[in-house]
Amino acid sequence: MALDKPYQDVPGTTIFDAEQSRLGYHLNQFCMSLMKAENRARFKANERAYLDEWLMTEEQKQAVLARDLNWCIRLGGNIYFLAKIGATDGKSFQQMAGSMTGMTEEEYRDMMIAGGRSVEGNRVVGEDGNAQAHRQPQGKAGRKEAH
Amino acid sequence: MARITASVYTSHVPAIGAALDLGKTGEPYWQKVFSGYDFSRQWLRDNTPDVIFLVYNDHATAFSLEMIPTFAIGCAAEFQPADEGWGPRPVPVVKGHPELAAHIAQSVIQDDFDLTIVNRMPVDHGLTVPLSLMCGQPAAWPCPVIPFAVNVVQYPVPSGRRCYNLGRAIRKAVASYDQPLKVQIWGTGGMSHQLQGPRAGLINREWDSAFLDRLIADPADLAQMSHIEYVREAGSEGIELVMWLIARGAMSDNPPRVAHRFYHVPASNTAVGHLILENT
Amino acid sequence: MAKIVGGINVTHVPYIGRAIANNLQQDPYWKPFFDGFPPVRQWLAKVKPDIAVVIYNDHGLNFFLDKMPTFAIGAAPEYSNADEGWGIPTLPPYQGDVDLSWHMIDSLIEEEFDIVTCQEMLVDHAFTIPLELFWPDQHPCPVRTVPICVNTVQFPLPTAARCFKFGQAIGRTIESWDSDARVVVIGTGGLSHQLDGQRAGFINKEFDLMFMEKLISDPLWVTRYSIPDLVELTGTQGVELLNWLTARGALLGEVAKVHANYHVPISNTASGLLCMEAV
Amino acid sequence: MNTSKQKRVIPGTTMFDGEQARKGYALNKMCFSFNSAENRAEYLEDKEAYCDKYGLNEQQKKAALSLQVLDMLAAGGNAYYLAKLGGIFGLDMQDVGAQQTGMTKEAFKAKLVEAGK
Repeated sequence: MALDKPYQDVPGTTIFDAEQSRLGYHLNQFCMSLMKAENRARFKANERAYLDEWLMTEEQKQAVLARDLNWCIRLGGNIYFLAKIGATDGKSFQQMAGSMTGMTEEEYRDMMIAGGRSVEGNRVVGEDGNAQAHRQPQGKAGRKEAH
Repeated sequence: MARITASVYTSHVPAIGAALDLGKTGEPYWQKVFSGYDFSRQWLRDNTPDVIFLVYNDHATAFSLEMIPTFAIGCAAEFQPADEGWGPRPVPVVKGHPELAAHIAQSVIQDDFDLTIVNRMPVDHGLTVPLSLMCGQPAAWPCPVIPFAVNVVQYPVPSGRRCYNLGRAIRKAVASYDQPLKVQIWGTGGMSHQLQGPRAGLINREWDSAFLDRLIADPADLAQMSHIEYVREAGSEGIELVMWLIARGAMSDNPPRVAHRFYHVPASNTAVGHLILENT
Repeated sequence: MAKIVGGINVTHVPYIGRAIANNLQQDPYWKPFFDGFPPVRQWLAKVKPDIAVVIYNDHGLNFFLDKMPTFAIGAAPEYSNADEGWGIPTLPPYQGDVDLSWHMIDSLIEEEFDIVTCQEMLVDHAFTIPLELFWPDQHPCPVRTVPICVNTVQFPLPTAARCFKFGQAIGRTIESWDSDARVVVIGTGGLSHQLDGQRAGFINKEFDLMFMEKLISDPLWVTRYSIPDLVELTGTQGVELLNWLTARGALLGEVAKVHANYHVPISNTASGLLCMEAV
Repeated sequence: MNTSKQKRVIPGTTMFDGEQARKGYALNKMCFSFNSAENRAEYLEDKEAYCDKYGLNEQQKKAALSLQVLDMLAAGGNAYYLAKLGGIFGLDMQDVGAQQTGMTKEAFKAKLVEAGK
C-alpha cells in the first residue's frame, strides 16, 4: 500500500481499513444478517448451522461461537457489525466493550464512571498505560479466563 | 430565501436511546446525562425550525460492506427507524424534505461533492437518538428531517477539511433555496470514545474540551486535524467528530452565539458532548 | 510504479452483444461498426496491458434508485455479469485486482473524491461489451479489471469539469501504485443518443465529431457546457460521454490519436471509438 | 418548487431528476426486478397482480400495462429501467423510439441513418 498507516502504533486499537474490511467481509455480512428478527431466531436455534450458511473461515466461526470479540476483530470484524451479535445475545455496547478488555461489566462500568480510560500511556505502543499488551488482561474476568 | 439559523452538536450513543425507551431517564446514572438536555428541549420548542439537516453515521444498518458511500443524502419522503438487532426503537417515522434535499444535492454536486443520492433508507440510532435527546418522546418529530450519512466506519474516511468544506457548500445550497425556510444543521457522534479492543473505554476530557473551544472559535483551523490525532487522542470511534465540522462549516462566518454547552462522562462508553450555536 | 499504456473510449449498446452472439460482424448494418476494432486489437497486442480500469455507467443492474452513487469503485476479487432483463447469455466473471482497487480508493478519498466502495458488484453491458469487443472470444478476459461507475442516470449528475478532475485523480493514483503492472483506461458510453421522449432518436454528429477531436487536443473544451447543455446537445443518454471525459482525464498530459471510428447508427446511438496514447 | 424553476426546457425531453425519481420509484423498482427471469415469468402470468405487488399507482399501472412509453415516462419511468419491461415483449430500443415519436420503426431507423450522413 502506498499510503502510510500511522494508526498501527496505537495500542489495543484496530483501524477498520481496506485490509480489515477485505479480511472480514463475510464475517461482517453475517453480523448484518442479524438485523432481521427471523435470522436472529434461526441463529439462536442452531448457531453452528447458521454460521455454516456463510462463506466465513472456520476460525471466524470459532471466534463468533466463542463470543471473543477481540478475536473477531483480528479476523476483520468491525465493532458496529459485531454489535449485532451482542444485540442478539441481549448485550449492551458496554458489556461488549468490557468483554474486550478482560474486565467484568461492573469493573468496566466503574472505570467509565470514574472518567473512562486515560489516554496517558495509551497513545503509542510501548508506553505503560493499561491498554498496552504487557498489561493484559486488565480485569478479574480476564484473569479468570487466563487460568 | 432559506437560511441556516443554528447548529446543534451532540453525541448519539445507542444506550441513551435505550434508557429513554425503557423509561430509565430518572435513574441517577442517566439523570446526569439527560439533565444536560433540559435546556435544549425548551430551546428547540422555542426555536423549532422548518427543516433539520441531520448529519450522522450509519452503524452497519442501511449500508453493508457491499457498498459504503462516503456521503449519502436522504431524498425520500420518509425514513423508517431501523431494527439494528435489538428491534426497532419505538420512535416516530422520520419525515423527509424531498424538495430541499434534492436542491441541496443538486447544488453541492455542482460544487464537486460526490454525494450518493438515497431514495430509501432505514435510519438507525445515529439519527434517532439526537432527535430523542432534543425532542423527548413526542408522537411525531417536530419538523421534517434530511438525513445525511457520512462514512466514518470503513477507512478511508473523509478528512475533517473535506467535511468542513462540505458544510460550506451546504450553506451556499440552503441560501439559494427560494422558500423562506429556517433550517438547522445538526452534527452528531463523538466525543471521545473507543468501543473496541483492549483500549475500549478511552476518554479524553481535556482534548474534548479543547475540541469544543476550537469548534466554536476557529473551526477552519480545527478542520486541519489529521485522522490519526482523532484516533490517538479521542479513541477509534472519536473519529465521528469530523461530522461536527460539516455542521460547523454550514454556519455563517460571523462568530456564533453559544446558546448552550454541556459535557458529561460517561454515557455507556462515551463522553457526551453537546453544543447549540446560533447564527448571529 | 504502474504504467498507463493508453486509453480507449467506446460506445456500449446492449444490442452489440446480440450482434456478437449472432455473428453479424460482416452484416452490412454492423460492418462499419465492427471494422473499427481490428486496429485497436493490434494496438492492445502491442502495449500488452495487465489491467483494465473501466469507467462506465450502470443501467439498473448493480445499482437501483434506492441508493445512487455519483462515483463508485469496485473492490471485489471478481465481478459477475448477470441477466439485465433481456435474457441475453451472460459472460463469464471478470477477475478483479483488489490491491489496485483499494489503492485507488485510499488515494481518491485522500484527494477529496467522495466515492462509494463496493466489495460486491455486478457488471452490466457497459462494462462487458467493450471488453468483448477488444478481446473477442477470449474467456476469461485476459486482463484483470477495476470497474468505476459514474452516475449518468439520475440527475444531478457530476459536472464535466468534476469528471475530468476525477479522471486525472484516477490517473495519478494508478501511476503512484507500487507495481509493475501495465494499465489501460477504458471509458464507455455515448455518443449522442436519446432513448426517451418525443425527441427519441436524437443524434448530433457535428458535436460528436468535435468532441472526439477536442478530447485529443483540448479536453477541457467540453467543460464549458453544463449538464443541461449536454443533454440538449447530445440527448438524455448522450451525457454518457462524461465517461469518455473521465477516461481522458486519467491519461494525464498530452495524448495522440492511435485510431478512431464513428458511425451512425447502432440501434438508437451514434457509436464512437477513440484509442489514445500518451505522447 | 424551487428546483423546477431552474429546469431547462428541452422539447420532447425529460431529465430524470429527483422529482422524476421519486415519482417513478415503484414503477422503476418493478422494472428493476425484471433483471431476473423468474420475475419476468411471474409478471407475464398476472401482470396486474405483479404491478400491485410493487405498489404502482393507477397511472403507472395503466401506462405499464398498455406499454405506452410516453405515459410511463410521464409517470416517472426511466428509459434504462423501462427497457427491461420492453424486453419482456421483445421490444428493442428502436421499437420504443418509434413508438414515442409516432413513426413507423422503418421511418425511425431511416431518420437515424440520415442523422449519420
